[in-house]
Amino acid sequence: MKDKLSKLYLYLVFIFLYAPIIILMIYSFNESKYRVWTGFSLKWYIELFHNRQIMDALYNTIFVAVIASILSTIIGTAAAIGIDGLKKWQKSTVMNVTMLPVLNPDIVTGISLMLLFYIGKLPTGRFTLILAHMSFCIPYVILSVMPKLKQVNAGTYEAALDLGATPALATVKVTLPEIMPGVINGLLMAFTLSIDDFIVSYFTTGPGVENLSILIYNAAKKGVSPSINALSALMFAVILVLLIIINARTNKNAAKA
Amino acid sequence: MSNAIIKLENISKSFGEEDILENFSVEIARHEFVTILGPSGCGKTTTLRLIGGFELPDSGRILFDGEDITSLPPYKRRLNTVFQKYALFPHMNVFDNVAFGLSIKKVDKKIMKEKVSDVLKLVNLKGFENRNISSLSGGQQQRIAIARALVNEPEVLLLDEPLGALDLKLRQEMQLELKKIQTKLGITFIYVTHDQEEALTMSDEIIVMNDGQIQQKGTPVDIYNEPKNAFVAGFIGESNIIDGIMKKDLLVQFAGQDFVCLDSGFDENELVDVVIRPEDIKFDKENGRIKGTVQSVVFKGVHYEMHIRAENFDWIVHSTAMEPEGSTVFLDLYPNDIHIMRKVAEE
Amino acid sequence: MSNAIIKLENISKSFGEEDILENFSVEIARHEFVTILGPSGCGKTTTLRLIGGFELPDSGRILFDGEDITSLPPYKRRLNTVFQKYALFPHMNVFDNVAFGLSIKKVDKKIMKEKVSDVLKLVNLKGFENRNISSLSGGQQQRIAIARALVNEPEVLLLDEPLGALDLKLRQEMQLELKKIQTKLGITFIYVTHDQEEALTMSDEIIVMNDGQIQQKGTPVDIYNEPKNAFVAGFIGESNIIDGIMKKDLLVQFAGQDFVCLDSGFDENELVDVVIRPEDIKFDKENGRIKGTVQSVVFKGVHYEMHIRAENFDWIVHSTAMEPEGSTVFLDLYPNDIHIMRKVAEE
Amino acid sequence: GCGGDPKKVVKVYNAAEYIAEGVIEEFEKETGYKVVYSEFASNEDMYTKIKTTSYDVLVPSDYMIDKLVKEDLIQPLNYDNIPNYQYIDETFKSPYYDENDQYSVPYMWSTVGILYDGDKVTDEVDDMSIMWNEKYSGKIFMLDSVRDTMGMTLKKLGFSVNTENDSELAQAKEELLKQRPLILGYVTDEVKDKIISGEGYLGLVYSGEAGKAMEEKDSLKYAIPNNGTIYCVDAMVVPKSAENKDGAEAFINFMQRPDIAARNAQETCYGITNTQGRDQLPDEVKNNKGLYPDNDVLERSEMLQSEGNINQKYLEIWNEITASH
Amino acid sequence: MNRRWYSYPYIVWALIFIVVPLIVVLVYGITVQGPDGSLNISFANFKRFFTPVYLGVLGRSVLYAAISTFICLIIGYPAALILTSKNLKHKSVMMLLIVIPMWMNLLLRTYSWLTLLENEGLINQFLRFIGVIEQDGYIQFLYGKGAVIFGMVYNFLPFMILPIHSVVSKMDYSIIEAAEDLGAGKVNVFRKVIFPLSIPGISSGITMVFVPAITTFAISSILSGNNVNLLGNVIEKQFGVGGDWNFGSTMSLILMVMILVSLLFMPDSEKESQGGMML
Ligand SMILES: Nc1ncnc2c1ncn2[C@@H]1O[C@H](COP(=O)(O)OP(=O)(O)OP(=O)(O)O)[C@@H](O)[C@H]1O
Ligand SMILES: Nc1ncnc2c1ncn2[C@@H]1O[C@H](COP(=O)(O)OP(=O)(O)OP(=O)(O)O)[C@@H](O)[C@H]1O
Ligand SMILES: NCCCCNCCCN
Ligand SMILES: [Mg+2]
Ligand SMILES: [Mg+2]
Repeated sequence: MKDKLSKLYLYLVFIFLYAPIIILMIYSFNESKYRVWTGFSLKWYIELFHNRQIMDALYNTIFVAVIASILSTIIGTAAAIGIDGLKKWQKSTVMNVTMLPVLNPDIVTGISLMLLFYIGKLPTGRFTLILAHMSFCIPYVILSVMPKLKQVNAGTYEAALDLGATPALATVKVTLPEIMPGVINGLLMAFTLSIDDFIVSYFTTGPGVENLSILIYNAAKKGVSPSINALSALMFAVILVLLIIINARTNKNAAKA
Repeated sequence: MSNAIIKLENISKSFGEEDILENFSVEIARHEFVTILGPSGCGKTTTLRLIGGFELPDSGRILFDGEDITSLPPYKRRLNTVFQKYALFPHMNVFDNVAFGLSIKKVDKKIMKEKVSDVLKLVNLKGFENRNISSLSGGQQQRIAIARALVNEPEVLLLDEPLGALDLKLRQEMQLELKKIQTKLGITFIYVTHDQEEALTMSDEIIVMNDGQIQQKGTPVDIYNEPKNAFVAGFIGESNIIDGIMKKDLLVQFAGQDFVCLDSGFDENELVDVVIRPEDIKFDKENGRIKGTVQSVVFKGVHYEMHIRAENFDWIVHSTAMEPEGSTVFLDLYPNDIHIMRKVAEE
Repeated sequence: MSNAIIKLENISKSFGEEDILENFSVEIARHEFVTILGPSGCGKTTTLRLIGGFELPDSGRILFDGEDITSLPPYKRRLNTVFQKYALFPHMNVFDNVAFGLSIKKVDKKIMKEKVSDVLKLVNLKGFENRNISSLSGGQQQRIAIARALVNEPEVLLLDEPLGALDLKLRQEMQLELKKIQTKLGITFIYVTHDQEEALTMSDEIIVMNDGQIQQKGTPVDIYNEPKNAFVAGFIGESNIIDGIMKKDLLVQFAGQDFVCLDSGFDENELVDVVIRPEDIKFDKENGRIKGTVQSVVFKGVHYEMHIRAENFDWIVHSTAMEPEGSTVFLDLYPNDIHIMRKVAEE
Repeated sequence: GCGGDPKKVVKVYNAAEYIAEGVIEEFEKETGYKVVYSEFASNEDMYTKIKTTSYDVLVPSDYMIDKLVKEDLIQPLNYDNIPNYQYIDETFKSPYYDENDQYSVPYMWSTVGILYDGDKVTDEVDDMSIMWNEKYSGKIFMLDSVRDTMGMTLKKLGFSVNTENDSELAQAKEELLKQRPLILGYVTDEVKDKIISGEGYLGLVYSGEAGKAMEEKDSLKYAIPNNGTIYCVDAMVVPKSAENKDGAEAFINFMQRPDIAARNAQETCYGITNTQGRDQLPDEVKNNKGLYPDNDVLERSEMLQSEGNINQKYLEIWNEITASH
Repeated sequence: MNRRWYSYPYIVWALIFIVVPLIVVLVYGITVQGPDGSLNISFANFKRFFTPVYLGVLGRSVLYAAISTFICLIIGYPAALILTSKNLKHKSVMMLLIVIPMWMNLLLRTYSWLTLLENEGLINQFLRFIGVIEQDGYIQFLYGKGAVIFGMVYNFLPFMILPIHSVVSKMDYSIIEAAEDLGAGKVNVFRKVIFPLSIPGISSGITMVFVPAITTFAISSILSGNNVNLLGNVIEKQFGVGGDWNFGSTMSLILMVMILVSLLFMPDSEKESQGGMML
């Protein structure tokens, strides 16, 4: 009985979280461009693939997210390993600075980075977009790797040195595999933040380089194209399927171990 | 002494305010099984880590085969370590763990396979190559940690309480096995433990440490039978340590009686520690000169342990004969079971 | 039997496919220190958790003072548990940890303070009231866990390997202290361990378990001296266990010889396990009937441990006299040191 | 005839959804230029952006061009390269922001007006006071745009949309505060959705948005208040930092080719500035009095100006209005 | 042995991409722009902020963020607990289901609520259909502070559930058994053990919800029809139509200082635990 009640509660929470997403998916099949239902149609899905602007934005979004999240993961992971070896006060200082972009309003981050690029005479474009995304992704990677680093057995690193591995080799062959779950979590988080970001992107990108969020925000006032809804529905479905596959696989691996 | 493979010369080491080792010197002889024994926090691990290269001394030198290695990084030292908590690589299987050192040295695949297989045979884990680390029991993991070190054929093997986490039965088995391996391969073992029995069982030589200082260095029999001071005596095996007065050579007074002993060279009437092993005390109804009352009796399997109150001292007595709680008993001692020790200034 | 405070009647318990306990029955006598001893995974913790109410049996009954408590939740049972890993509340200080049970019962603040202070004195931690849990050493944490249980004045205290995580020296001290507390308060202790020495040292009664079944129940002396089967003999203390044939009552053949023994009631020529303690084997150059070669000698402090190969059997012998490695020796046995046991069907 | 360097790029920065489909591709095909096309959500966003980024063509609104001229951020055009300038309606020449027609070529224009559902609103819609009519309480939307909503209110009161007179501004504020209980909210172009779905009956909108909404639902109508409105011209300019002025001028010229101008106007529903192009529009569009009001209406109307601190002043009042909720 | 130098590239990075931009904001925040575009140190903008209008906005933002944080806690706490319960199957899938909504564009999700919540929206239509309300009646969900708080709760609920879940699921179960053993029933176990031990997760969750709630402007803009003006909206307007970056920076600085002060009360361990929240 109590179990049933808690399950019911959980389902209600899920309904709350998914109601608008389901509506969005349903309305991606709406014939009308507006939020009145006029009939079923696949036309937005078809239009989606002919819309050069959306396709370019999709490409930019994914390109920037992939590059920025990978680079962020590399720098952030190395940073986490290094920060772990700092003195207590240094560590605390660095961690406090690291928290700033997490807590800063996006608009402030965006404008201040834009000014930075301007002062640094960096022409804005995909490159600056990637730098900007890295600047808010790296802290999340660090925050994600740090706790894992705490859990790993410090002994294994020394053991590798003892067996003749140089510090660099020991880090790559021993420490890294051990903190991998945290690294992957950080990578996913960076990827998500990058995909979803609008404001920071808006101020740090250059001519002709729009991502999906910019497209959505710019168009928002005029009414978001249902093709974007269609794209979101597609992306959502892909993510869901991927996650279920990954989850099933990790479960299988866990069962094996 | 050319037989010393490792020499620590006047090593000092402190962490922050705390001095762990001060002017510490010791020599470790080649091919020996040397145990560093001491209570928790006395600096055993620190000593081992200095030898392994995981810590740098504040001052002093470390010599390996006569060569100064004080500031050589760990991966360049010709020795290997078995860590207290195994420190196996959890993401690798048994083979990859053991082969790690060889793969770093880029040893040929075939030779690597052979060596790993040989060393696994040595630690009695033949055929475990593809097993997952987490699927192994504690004892098996410990043996993998040993194999992982041995496969590199180090000249010196450092072992930091390698059996600390195992249960009694397994610990005893592993003690024998380790000793066998050391004898067979002739590698110098530097073995850290705080378990006195373990030290006695395995070592050629024992270094008893306390507070960052060497208390005594010698063979197990020396140390057990001729402890240099009350600390060593108390730490190695259970002991009765009682205040005494050295009346003259070969005569000591304690427990209100004069006893003949084998020690000499003390000042007349010097205050001394008298150390007596619980198993050396005899019950003797007729001639026993120490009269006491049995306070408690505990069955220990091989013997009974009795606490016997006599005047102001609680004697611990081990005996296969049991005297019931509350009964009055008479104890006596043979001269060669009485060990006289100079009092240590502090403590 | 009205003296039984706890009775398990035909308890069965399985996890998934695995049967842990099958038709398990046992009685625990009031005021006794009862130890459940057995190898890892034999079901000790499960038994304790059933008594504590943390698991429900699949079938069978649990009686407390004659009253059925099989399905009573833990917080309604008049007993307390000391958990293996302490399970102290990390967010409370020592006082609040110890006072937890009392505060649940809404005991008056002043009385609570007194009781906590008393029980802290009992475990030798007077004045630790305001200390943070994480600032305590392992031994101190363990004692707080005990105090937290004791302060509720339970009629039965369950202890699950309470000393497992402590080092040897500390473990020995705590054993004595626990025994003292139990004697003083007269509470029934049900104590789980896999350490044989610990069981012998502390218990009034030992229940030896294996594979979810009781192997033997009796006093430490009974169990050590008269093990019922080879499992018990091997598990309690080191033993030589050798195959023998019972020629007739009082005569057994093993190691190629006939030996007089004290056992009878076996079939003629029945195959039996002969169990001999290492310390019961005598060296006897003249009359010794078992001829062997010393394989290894280890100094153990009180005695030497020697492995002696004779025909096809490796004898473990403990003796204060040392025979050098490689020498030929002759061993003999007294009839009362030979223990004959029926072979167990499986294993 | 105007074949530029085939590899050269023209970077265009335009408002969102403000060009007909396929026009850019056609320009690229005809001229060989490659267009890098970006969109902005508001003039202010664009202004922020261009301080650090170089574009070749911008399409800001009137008041923003005024600001860009004053801050010396845009450059004079070579009208010889823009022959289609000849088709620009005289009404849009010599505006206040570019009195000498040096810097800009008008793109499209719009008015602010009232979009309403003729089936629901029975009263005649010819005045801003309908937006204060309690009969339609809970069915009215105003614009989430400080200057437009304030401006239309000032207009209702008979003041200039660019007034800096404190007492006039205070009256407008009072008027808006009075209106707050009647309205559902201040929204931008999503008002289309709201009126189409019946969520609201009346909404203040830009004419182009009204045009698009009316295409969706027949009962929708658009009206411009009798005492005038705000009208707005978006024009094409070339910033000082442009790297390809020739390409920029080619693009501007192309956008004012009559057929192209007509296509843009028809698709976006905004007002055309090209006389020849207007002729090519379908009748129902070019004769729509809402989208193409008579000149007298325009004469009573004003463009927004952003002299000095005026935006700050209006925003402060806006904050006071919204703070009352 | 020390690998601290692995952090040096990042430290350089952080100086350039975190510290320098913040200095830029600081410089703008404590200056005003002269007519010629020059920056002059002045605290006029601080004075301007500390007037009833802006303090009102600040107060309202803090209040709404606090209310929605509290509601997130009330809704999220039980959910987090249920997600750790022994009897629940497919726990990791459930956790993913909590995370996934965050992978969709916030704006799209929020607009999507309009379809449901408008006066003529699906929910009102449904209520009319089942006769709960009259044919042309409606319940007004949107256009007010309720809608804003609703939107905040909706968007930030996962940020509350995840850290609490991660703390509670790491909790040693034997501690709960120990409490039961000492006589604590369900209520006392919760009150005296589970709840106090989950406080680090709660405070982490509170930060993760409160901070974005206090800086949001899209949610309030869409769901209240701009009826509710929050600090995020006011800052955004200064960088936009207001064009006064200095005042915008001043407000950002004030906001940041508020957040940083609250950060000082958060132990380091918690800052680090926030990273583990995602999966
Ligand atoms: N990295 C360190 N920083 C500060 N203090 C340290 C450090 N390593 C060791 N110590 C201190 O040095 C002293 C000696 O430590 P060490 O580890 O050598 O003891 P040990 O003899 O190995 O003890 P145990 O038997 O408990 O392992 C202890 O007081 C310990 O607290
Ligand atoms: N919750 C559980 N689910 C499944 N199997 C369990 C569970 N608890 C115990 N077991 C299994 O039951 C058996 C007995 O476990 P138990 O914990 O009682 O052993 P034990 O005698 O206490 O061992 P140890 O000395 O290692 O603590 C083991 O095989 C164990 O794996
Ligand atoms: N989508 C935005 C990602 C940028 C990360 N910054 C988080 C700041 C929260 N206010
Ligand atoms: Mg140590
Ligand atoms: Mg157990």
